[in-house]
Amino acid sequence: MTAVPMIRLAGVSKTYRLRRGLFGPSQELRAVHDLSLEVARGETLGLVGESGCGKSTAVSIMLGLLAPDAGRVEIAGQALDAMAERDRVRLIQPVFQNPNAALNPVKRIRSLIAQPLKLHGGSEIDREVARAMEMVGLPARLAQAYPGELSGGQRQRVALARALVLKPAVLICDEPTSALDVSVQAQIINLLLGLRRELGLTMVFVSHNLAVVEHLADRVAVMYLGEKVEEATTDALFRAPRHPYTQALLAATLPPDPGRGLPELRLGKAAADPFALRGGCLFAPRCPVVEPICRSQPQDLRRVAEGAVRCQRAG
Amino acid sequence: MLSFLSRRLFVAFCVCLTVSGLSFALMFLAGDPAIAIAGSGGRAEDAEAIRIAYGFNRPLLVQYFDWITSALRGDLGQSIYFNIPVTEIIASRIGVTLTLGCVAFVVALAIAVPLGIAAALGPNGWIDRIALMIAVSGQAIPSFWLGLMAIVVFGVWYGWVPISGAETWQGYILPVIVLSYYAVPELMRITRSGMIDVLSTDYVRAARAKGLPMHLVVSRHALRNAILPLVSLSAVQLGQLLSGSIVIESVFALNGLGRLAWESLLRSDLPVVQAIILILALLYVVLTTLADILNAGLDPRLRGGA
Amino acid sequence: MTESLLDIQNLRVSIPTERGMLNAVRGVDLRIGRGETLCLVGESGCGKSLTATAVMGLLPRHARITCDRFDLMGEDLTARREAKLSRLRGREVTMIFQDPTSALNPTLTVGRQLTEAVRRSEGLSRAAAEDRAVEMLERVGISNPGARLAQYPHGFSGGQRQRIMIASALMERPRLLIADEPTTALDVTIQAQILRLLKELQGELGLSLLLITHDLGVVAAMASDVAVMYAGRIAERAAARDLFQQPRHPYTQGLLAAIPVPGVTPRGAPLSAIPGRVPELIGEMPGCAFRERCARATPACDRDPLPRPGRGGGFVECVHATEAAR
Amino acid sequence: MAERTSPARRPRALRRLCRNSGVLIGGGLLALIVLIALFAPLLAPHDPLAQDLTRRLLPPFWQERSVPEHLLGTDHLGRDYLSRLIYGARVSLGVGAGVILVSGSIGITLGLVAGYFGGWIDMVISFIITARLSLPIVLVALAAVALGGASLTTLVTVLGLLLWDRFAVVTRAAAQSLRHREFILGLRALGAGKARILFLEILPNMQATILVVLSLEVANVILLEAALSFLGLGVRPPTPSWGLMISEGRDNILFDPWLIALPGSALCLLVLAVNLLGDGLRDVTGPVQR
Repeated sequence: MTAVPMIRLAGVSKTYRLRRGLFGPSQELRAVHDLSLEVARGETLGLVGESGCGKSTAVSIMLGLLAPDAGRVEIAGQALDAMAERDRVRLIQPVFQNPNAALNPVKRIRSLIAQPLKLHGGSEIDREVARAMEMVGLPARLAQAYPGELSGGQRQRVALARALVLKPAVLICDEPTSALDVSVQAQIINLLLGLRRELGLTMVFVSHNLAVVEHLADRVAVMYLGEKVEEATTDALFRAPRHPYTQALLAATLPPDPGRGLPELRLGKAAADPFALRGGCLFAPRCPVVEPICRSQPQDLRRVAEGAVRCQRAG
Repeated sequence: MLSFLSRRLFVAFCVCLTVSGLSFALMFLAGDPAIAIAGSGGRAEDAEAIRIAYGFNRPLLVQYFDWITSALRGDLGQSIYFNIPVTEIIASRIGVTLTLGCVAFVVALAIAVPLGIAAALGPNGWIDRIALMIAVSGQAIPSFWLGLMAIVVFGVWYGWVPISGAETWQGYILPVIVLSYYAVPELMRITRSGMIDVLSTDYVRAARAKGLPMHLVVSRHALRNAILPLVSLSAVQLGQLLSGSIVIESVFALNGLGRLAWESLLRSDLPVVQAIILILALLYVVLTTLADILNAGLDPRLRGGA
Repeated sequence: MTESLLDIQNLRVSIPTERGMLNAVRGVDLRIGRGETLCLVGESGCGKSLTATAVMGLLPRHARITCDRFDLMGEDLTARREAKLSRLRGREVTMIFQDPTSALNPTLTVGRQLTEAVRRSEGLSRAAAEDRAVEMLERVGISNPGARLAQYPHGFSGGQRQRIMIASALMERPRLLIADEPTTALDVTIQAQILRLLKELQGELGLSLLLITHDLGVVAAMASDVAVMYAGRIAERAAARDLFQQPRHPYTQGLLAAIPVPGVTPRGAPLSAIPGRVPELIGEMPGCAFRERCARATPACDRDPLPRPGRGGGFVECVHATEAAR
Repeated sequence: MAERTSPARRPRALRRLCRNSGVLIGGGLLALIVLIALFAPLLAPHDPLAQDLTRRLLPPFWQERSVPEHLLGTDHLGRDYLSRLIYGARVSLGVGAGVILVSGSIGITLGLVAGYFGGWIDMVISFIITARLSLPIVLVALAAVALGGASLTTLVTVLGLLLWDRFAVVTRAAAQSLRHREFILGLRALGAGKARILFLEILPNMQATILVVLSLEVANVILLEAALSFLGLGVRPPTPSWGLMISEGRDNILFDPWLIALPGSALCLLVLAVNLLGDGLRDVTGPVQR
């Protein structure tokens, strides 16, 4: 990695203290633990994992919306917390999952897309908004419409236009297609592919749908209960997954092909419980190839070929 | 369950403390209470005498602690007008207010809950429309006006009911009806909206999918969840009935706490007013705490038990 | 043709809304034989959930249902449906739902909810009913079920609650289970385990399964027969193998082409997306509902497409459907 | 899954507003009463305060001893009852609006801050709300007015400082639900300030809920003012207030029941109008809100 990575997370950790009631007992929830990631300019990193694995917390930290308890976050070589808001906003922008909740329902489309420019002193706002709408394939007549009048796919396009109108270098997509139907999802994926090429965007694509990640990402990092358990190039990860959890995830992803039938995961009856974190590997309670050492010793990340894996058994 | 209980009691204690502070501070709202007690005609010396007699010249905090400590011992000070311990007067009058408030509350519940459930089971049906009519009119008719009209119609024209005084139980009929009519709308609305929400949940549909007859689905699944918001609101509603009965007591000349407070205000008998506000507030805190504990009993999620 | 447990023809469901009459289901035929799994697949708003809820008779009061034929378990339900259905629900046909967080009554113990229906229908004593519940919980994969009976739903994970839902639905040994997107709200690894559980139970109990889903991957893994729904009608019905290898309706073909398949679809290449969006089903809608979005649309599509038969009872509602290989 | 397009927010909402019976009847009635209050000087045949002891307790026009000059008769001091009724509308609406302005702004601000920021701020404000709820409102208002001196301004300030709890509770709940919505995260990613998010983004989304609470609270205040005036500790005579008129008419309840029937019905009409408007708004905004 000679060039400075566009996004760099080093040893980032974040723990929430949940308190029940006025003076209730407080519980610790370790949302993200010792997360390190690097995304080169123009590269797309896929971030996969199931609910409770810390994806959304990682996204908030990358966007500068949430200060981590430990670790450093650098965007385009500059420390995120030291960066002035004006610069951060022009560097990195998000696109979220739920098209119904991503846009303020009482505002018209035109003012939603123009808002970033108004907030940060853009010039010729009308021209910029028209250009952004055209770039994401929105007919100009929708400018006066309200989010309520648009379909899910169209609303996601507005969210994209709003994120790109300040021409950021980095786009953080937090499950942008998960709430959409298959046919509409394909439209948004094609749009992202086009925009990435056209604007040279660096992207982090967060999803629990491995098929979509495989299609879009150059590298993939797999998260489990707040820890990165494996990272590799997309081809390497999909062809030869090393960590047992990644293998289970790949097997559990059902392709539209009746020949494959139902996978045999042997993950046992336990569920991924973030509160019951004992020493040793977090995946041990569900791991089909668990050994005594896995339960006692915490696993550290080992560099392997092009990526890394957090399991002392993995080849 | 214990941790929930202790937490809830601690909160209740803090609220009581704050409320006592507020009702104590009320005395000083009019500037110097001594002048208020001395009355408009009173000369400066009278006010000065009162100030010394009642110890208003001591620093505020000292007065407050003195008042609180004696209140804890059950001594809420001396009534200026009757010159006997406030607790005595209140004890003689509280019975009327409690009976009136509680009976009206029970009557209101007996009307509102079944009506709310029936309305929820048949949305936009004729029961639903009647329920809405009662709710809208119930909240629109001022209770004191309803009382007066009731006296004119039932007391004077038909003579079924004594016009005033609470010697016999008949004397309570009209006041209870008027007071409960004011409480029905809110209780009915919360039951109705609670039932409608619960009836659209998956576990009610799952219960029907299991073949349970409708009456069991409603009583065992829907009602058990719909009464949770109702319990909390009922406590608030009962508290308001007790403190709101002041208007009804003056219309029907029932000498309960409310009327006592009104008379004491006219006579600037502030210690009595202060004590009544404190007692009603404490009663409210007790009621809401009991409601929360009852709710925790009904809803395991609140108890924190697995 | 195996004996059919469910046979509905021309089912229509319409719901009055402020913006006019929403014809959510516009003439659907459904037939399920013993031990079969029929997947009703389609995107949001196609009417698949409403169809399933109509079969169970759980539609909201103001919904209007009409049908030419409604045979369930050999009984004709076109008349006095609610009375007959209330006897069949639980014993012969039952349903599970999508959201595990709201599928169990939070104020009742798991044991109570598992046993309440079976004690009524089969008059079992408390102990007998609880034994069956423990056996059922064991079967659906809940660890030490004996102790868990007295616990409340909020003590279980999403996947465990879905298992309890399945156990509860199967307590009275029904012959038909309707599952409305049972694994949509679950994580991928949990989904695979729940689907495997459903398949095993189906084999053991000779259960017929009507599975409602939007995920073609789930359809491929579970179905013997598939019905693809679009805008309130069944666009195409066929055996699972035929549908995936030889889709005949343009909408089915578009759906399959739009899904990225690791190792098959070239990475980073644009996917063939279906343009436009689902039409609003308000008021009457003559002709094929897919024609605005269909590449093969011609004026012939303005008239209601007649279902053209395919292999093994399958059919496709499209004038330009590709020919079925004999 | 992405749902189909829900009805548009602005144009269709307006059409639904006009078709909803509650809004039509309630709104119409309220507008009528407001107009009467505004044009009271033109509409009232006499000066509401002018006393004429020779014409005391004249009955309204539908009784035989009535006088055409005083359509609705006169009160115990010979003042024209119709004029007092008309001016009475001013007091009820004035107090209602004034109190709502005070209690609304307090309640909404507290609710927004508590709901959006959460944490210990939420705990403190929730504690204040609980403490305020436990105070017996009627009594405290009575005492405050009695001790603080009875003028319209003190009445409005006292009620304003007491009746903000429902606003706070509703706004806090709405703010809490909106706080985690993704468009708020998007705004924070855009570097929008907290005040902008609170007042320009979250508040507009609550218009409907706040309007519903506002109408119910106005009804509540009007009734409370009437009750206080009835108890002689609200509006001071000779200002014409419906509650006061009922109280004054109370002694002649046996022979001249119309003295309490007329102001009472006026009060009912106004509160009914406001309640109908409130219910209508709740129905209209219900589906869009969900």
